[in-house]
Amino acid sequence: MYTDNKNIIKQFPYLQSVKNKDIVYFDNAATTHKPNKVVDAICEFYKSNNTNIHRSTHVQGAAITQDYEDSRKCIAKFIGAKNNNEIIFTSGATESINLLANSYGRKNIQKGDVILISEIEHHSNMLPWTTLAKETGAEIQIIPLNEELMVDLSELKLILNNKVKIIAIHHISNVTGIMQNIKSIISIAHKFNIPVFVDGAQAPSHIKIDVNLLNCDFYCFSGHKLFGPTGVGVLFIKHKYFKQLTPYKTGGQMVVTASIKKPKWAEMPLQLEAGTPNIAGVLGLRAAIEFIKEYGINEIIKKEEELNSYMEMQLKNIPKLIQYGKYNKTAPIFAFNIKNIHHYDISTLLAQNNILVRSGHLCNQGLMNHLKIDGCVRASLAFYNNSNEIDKFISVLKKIISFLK
Amino acid sequence: MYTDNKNIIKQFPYLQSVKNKDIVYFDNAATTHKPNKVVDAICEFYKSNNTNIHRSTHVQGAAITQDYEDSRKCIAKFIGAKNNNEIIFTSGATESINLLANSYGRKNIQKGDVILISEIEHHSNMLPWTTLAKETGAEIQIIPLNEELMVDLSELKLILNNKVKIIAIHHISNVTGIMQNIKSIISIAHKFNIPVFVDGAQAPSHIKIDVNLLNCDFYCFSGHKLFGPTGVGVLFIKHKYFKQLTPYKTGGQMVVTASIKKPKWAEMPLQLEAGTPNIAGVLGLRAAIEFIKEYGINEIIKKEEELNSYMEMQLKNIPKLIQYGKYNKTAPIFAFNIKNIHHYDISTLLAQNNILVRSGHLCNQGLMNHLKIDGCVRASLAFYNNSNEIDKFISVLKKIISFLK
Amino acid sequence: MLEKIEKKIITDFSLFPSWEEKYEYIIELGKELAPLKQVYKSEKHLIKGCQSRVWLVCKYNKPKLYFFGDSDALITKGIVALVIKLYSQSSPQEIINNDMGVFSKIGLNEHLSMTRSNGLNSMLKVIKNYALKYYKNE
Amino acid sequence: MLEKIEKKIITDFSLFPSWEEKYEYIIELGKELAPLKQVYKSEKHLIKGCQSRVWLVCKYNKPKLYFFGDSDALITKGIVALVIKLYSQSSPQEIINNDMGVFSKIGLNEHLSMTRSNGLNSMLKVIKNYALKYYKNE
Ligand SMILES: Cc1ncc(COP(=O)(O)O)c(C=O)c1O
Ligand SMILES: Cc1ncc(COP(=O)(O)O)c(C=O)c1O
Repeated sequence: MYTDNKNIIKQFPYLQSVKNKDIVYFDNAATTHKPNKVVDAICEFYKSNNTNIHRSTHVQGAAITQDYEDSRKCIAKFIGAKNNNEIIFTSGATESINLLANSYGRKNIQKGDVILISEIEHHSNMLPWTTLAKETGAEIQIIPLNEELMVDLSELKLILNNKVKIIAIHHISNVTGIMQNIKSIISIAHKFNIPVFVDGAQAPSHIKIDVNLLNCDFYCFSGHKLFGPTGVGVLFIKHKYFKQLTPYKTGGQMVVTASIKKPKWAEMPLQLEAGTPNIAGVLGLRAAIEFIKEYGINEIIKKEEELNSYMEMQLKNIPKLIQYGKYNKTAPIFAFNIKNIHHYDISTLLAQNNILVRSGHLCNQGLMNHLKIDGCVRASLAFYNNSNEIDKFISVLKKIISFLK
Repeated sequence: MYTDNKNIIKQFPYLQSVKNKDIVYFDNAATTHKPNKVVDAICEFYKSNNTNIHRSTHVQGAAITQDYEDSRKCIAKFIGAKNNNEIIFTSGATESINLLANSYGRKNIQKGDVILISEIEHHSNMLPWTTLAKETGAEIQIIPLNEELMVDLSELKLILNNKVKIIAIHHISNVTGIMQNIKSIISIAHKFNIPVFVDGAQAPSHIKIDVNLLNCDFYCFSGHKLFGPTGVGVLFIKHKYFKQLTPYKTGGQMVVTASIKKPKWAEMPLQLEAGTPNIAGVLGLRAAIEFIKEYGINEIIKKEEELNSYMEMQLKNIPKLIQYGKYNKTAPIFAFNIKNIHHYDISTLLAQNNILVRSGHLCNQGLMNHLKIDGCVRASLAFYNNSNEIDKFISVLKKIISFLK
Repeated sequence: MLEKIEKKIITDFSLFPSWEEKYEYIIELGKELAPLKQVYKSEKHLIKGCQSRVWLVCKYNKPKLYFFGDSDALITKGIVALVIKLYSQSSPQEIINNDMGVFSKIGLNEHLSMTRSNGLNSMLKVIKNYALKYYKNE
Repeated sequence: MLEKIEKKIITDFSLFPSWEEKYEYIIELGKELAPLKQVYKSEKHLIKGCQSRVWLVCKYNKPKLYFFGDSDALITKGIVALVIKLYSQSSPQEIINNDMGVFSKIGLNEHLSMTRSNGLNSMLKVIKNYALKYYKNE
């Protein structure tokens, strides 16, 4: 099924496996596949270097500690962070956001303060903030959107004031692939001295991230959506906020003096990394990033632009198809419904035809409410997909529609 | 170096690797090695079954969701839990304890209440409770120990009353290998209706766990100390407490209706598993448990009893060696100092001789204070170690002592 | 009775070699399903754990249970119809004794029995619970 | 000056082919280290990030810096001695210009330069910070 570009398929064991040769995997916004490099890094760790990190007097432990810290450096560089210690390893984007809401939020947000989020956040970038609001007595306010599902910048200016204590917004939508104008949002927010958190879960597999250029205060993403392992994620915290944090989890490694009354916490970033971390996960994530660097993020962008325009063209030919978020699409993520047909029926029959997509509210009930739908079908592509697969998807989709009429 | 018993070495790639052939790995309390079965399970997932779980309409996603839930079942059975939904997947023991302290603790512990912990807990089973105490205004009280570092049961009875809201205690000490008399502690505590949390991080790789028999209310452990992957752990919560929990992290998967004012959380255990879990980690942990079942926990126990008595005998021959926690040792974990020699010097020179141990406070400053030392050397064995390695360890130790005099 | 229907359903499905035909048959069953009165389409009868909405209503007319239902997705509606065809007009006792294994035997690429999103498992749970409830009250 | 000492240390260590002998030499250096006055063994001079306790004291006697130190572990004390041997009596400028790479060149199985628990990196950081401080104030 897969036609090859730049031998890319060869590097992804899933795509190469005989078992999956008939599968069209258009569920990349849920999770991406892993190149050999990533699987090899994990295996090599377990098979020949396995040891725990921190405070060891043996070279083996020191070497893996070094690898772990080098991964931090590698990730800092990858997203344009200036200091390695601004990178905190978590178990995924969801934990990153919970960590931030607890560690930064509880200390800096009080009764009467305002937390700004958009109406169309993934549940993972909505619930930690609504929970924080409930706990602190702060208020959730909604960032106004324009008709193209983008933050309305002129409206945004109007609702900002010194009661707003943080803005939490996604970088790229997990439903529509639309990229928000983060740089402008941040520059407006900073005029009011409001820090901005960017949920980048869907971004770094599609675009170049530069937290320094964006000038954002907090940023996060998950390994498994970036060709890396499950169970590992990243939270970027700008250096200037280090003094405004409290520990999130407590336990081994994040403490210097473990006294009951007056514990002395370790410095950042270790302070926020309690317990044995997901060492294999971190090493796998580094491998994923090295893979991207070798392949080239610009290559990925070019490839995805092609996929985007080809898919757009093909979707136009499907009668009664309603696409959500057509404009400003950056990532090849396509959300749609077919008039009078339930999204569940479509995705089920696509799956029967070996085309894997996702359907339902896509963990974004806010966007569904905004669009006044109860769900939709989402086909999400990655750079390793190709036009043959799009052709197959379109022809099967047509068949299904006539089947279901 | 390794002599083989029951071909066990063959199943552990680390132990078999040429690179490590001269290494004596006595740092198993920090992390254990992984059998091929575990590494294979992780690879197979990434290489041919990779997909996200929950709410998918494709069979591939459903199959992995099933595998994930089967792992829960497998773990429930392994530790004797009656219901699969009493098993919550976390990122490790440290997170399990933080989860419990937050989800159960904050809802059920108030100002003036008492949290009982021992003086000799690993930091991961101390700091979450001292932090909870600080947040809620509850008080930390210390469980009295006898001279053998065991909870003094008759003293325990005396300090229990209806202000005590939870007891948190380790199962097996990460420093001494001593097993607490958990069953008795729990039966006493239950007379006062006090729930007991058991930190089992060091237990299931050495003994058979039966939470039902122990009758404990909460239990936890880490995958990586049980021949499984990093970044995965387990928290057992007895069914009867389900109504007394609040979500710990919020985000995708753990919510049914994501409303700002009145979110409706998913049922247990999903309610406590926000975001994409460490799928590969969970499948790897299941493989580790299957490995243990195949090898036989009784075999492991038998093997470790031999290692224990052989090591004890050999340590007796080292002059000026002070061993901590000689009695009631269950796991082959040995903590010691040599009079007038610093533990750092010993472990450094052991490492130069390819013998990997750990030294320092071992994330247990409480026990160090109790023993009035600032640290010690810890040699921690697993069932795949053998007497040849002990011989080498002892002879090198002797050499080092004379070298450092 | 229930056993007989079960066998018939398995035979019926075996007549359709391809999954397309099986699905077509399921959808057909859905279309033939008697419409559910609007009043029953309430929160109370909504079944959790389905991507599409499913309503299932139970009436007990001694000694038998009668089921009615609907869904907004076609395939799910077909599954509802299948479930009703199977269990409606059975006694609580019969339902309790049934292993509910028929769905894995009709050969839909494990689909129906595995994915949770179709709500089949939830429907079966609801039916079993009704049966248990009326069995106890008998 | 500093460069010369650096070269000498590298040569000294190259005379010992085995790591045992290197360690023996390090320990020897530690034993020869002038004892640190008890008043200096305070929290203020304690270096963080070491498994053993390390104290490092700096005196500035223009134009040179003088270091004094101690540790409760023998090997660490030897490292302290080595560090002092190297940097004491250098000017702030000299220290700032030094790449501190000598420790990876003396061939101790990467041990000294890699493991953090020995506190070498922390000691070097402290020394560099003293140098920077007095360099600025000059
Ligand atoms: C925009 C967005 N934010 C957050 C998340 C949560 O990521 P994870 O499930 O890896 O924690 C996702 C994943 O679906 C997402 O798309
Ligand atoms: C008794 C005990 N509790 C808790 C932990 C924390 O485990 P982890 O670091 O895997 O979270 C450990 C690990 O050292 C331990 O030995």
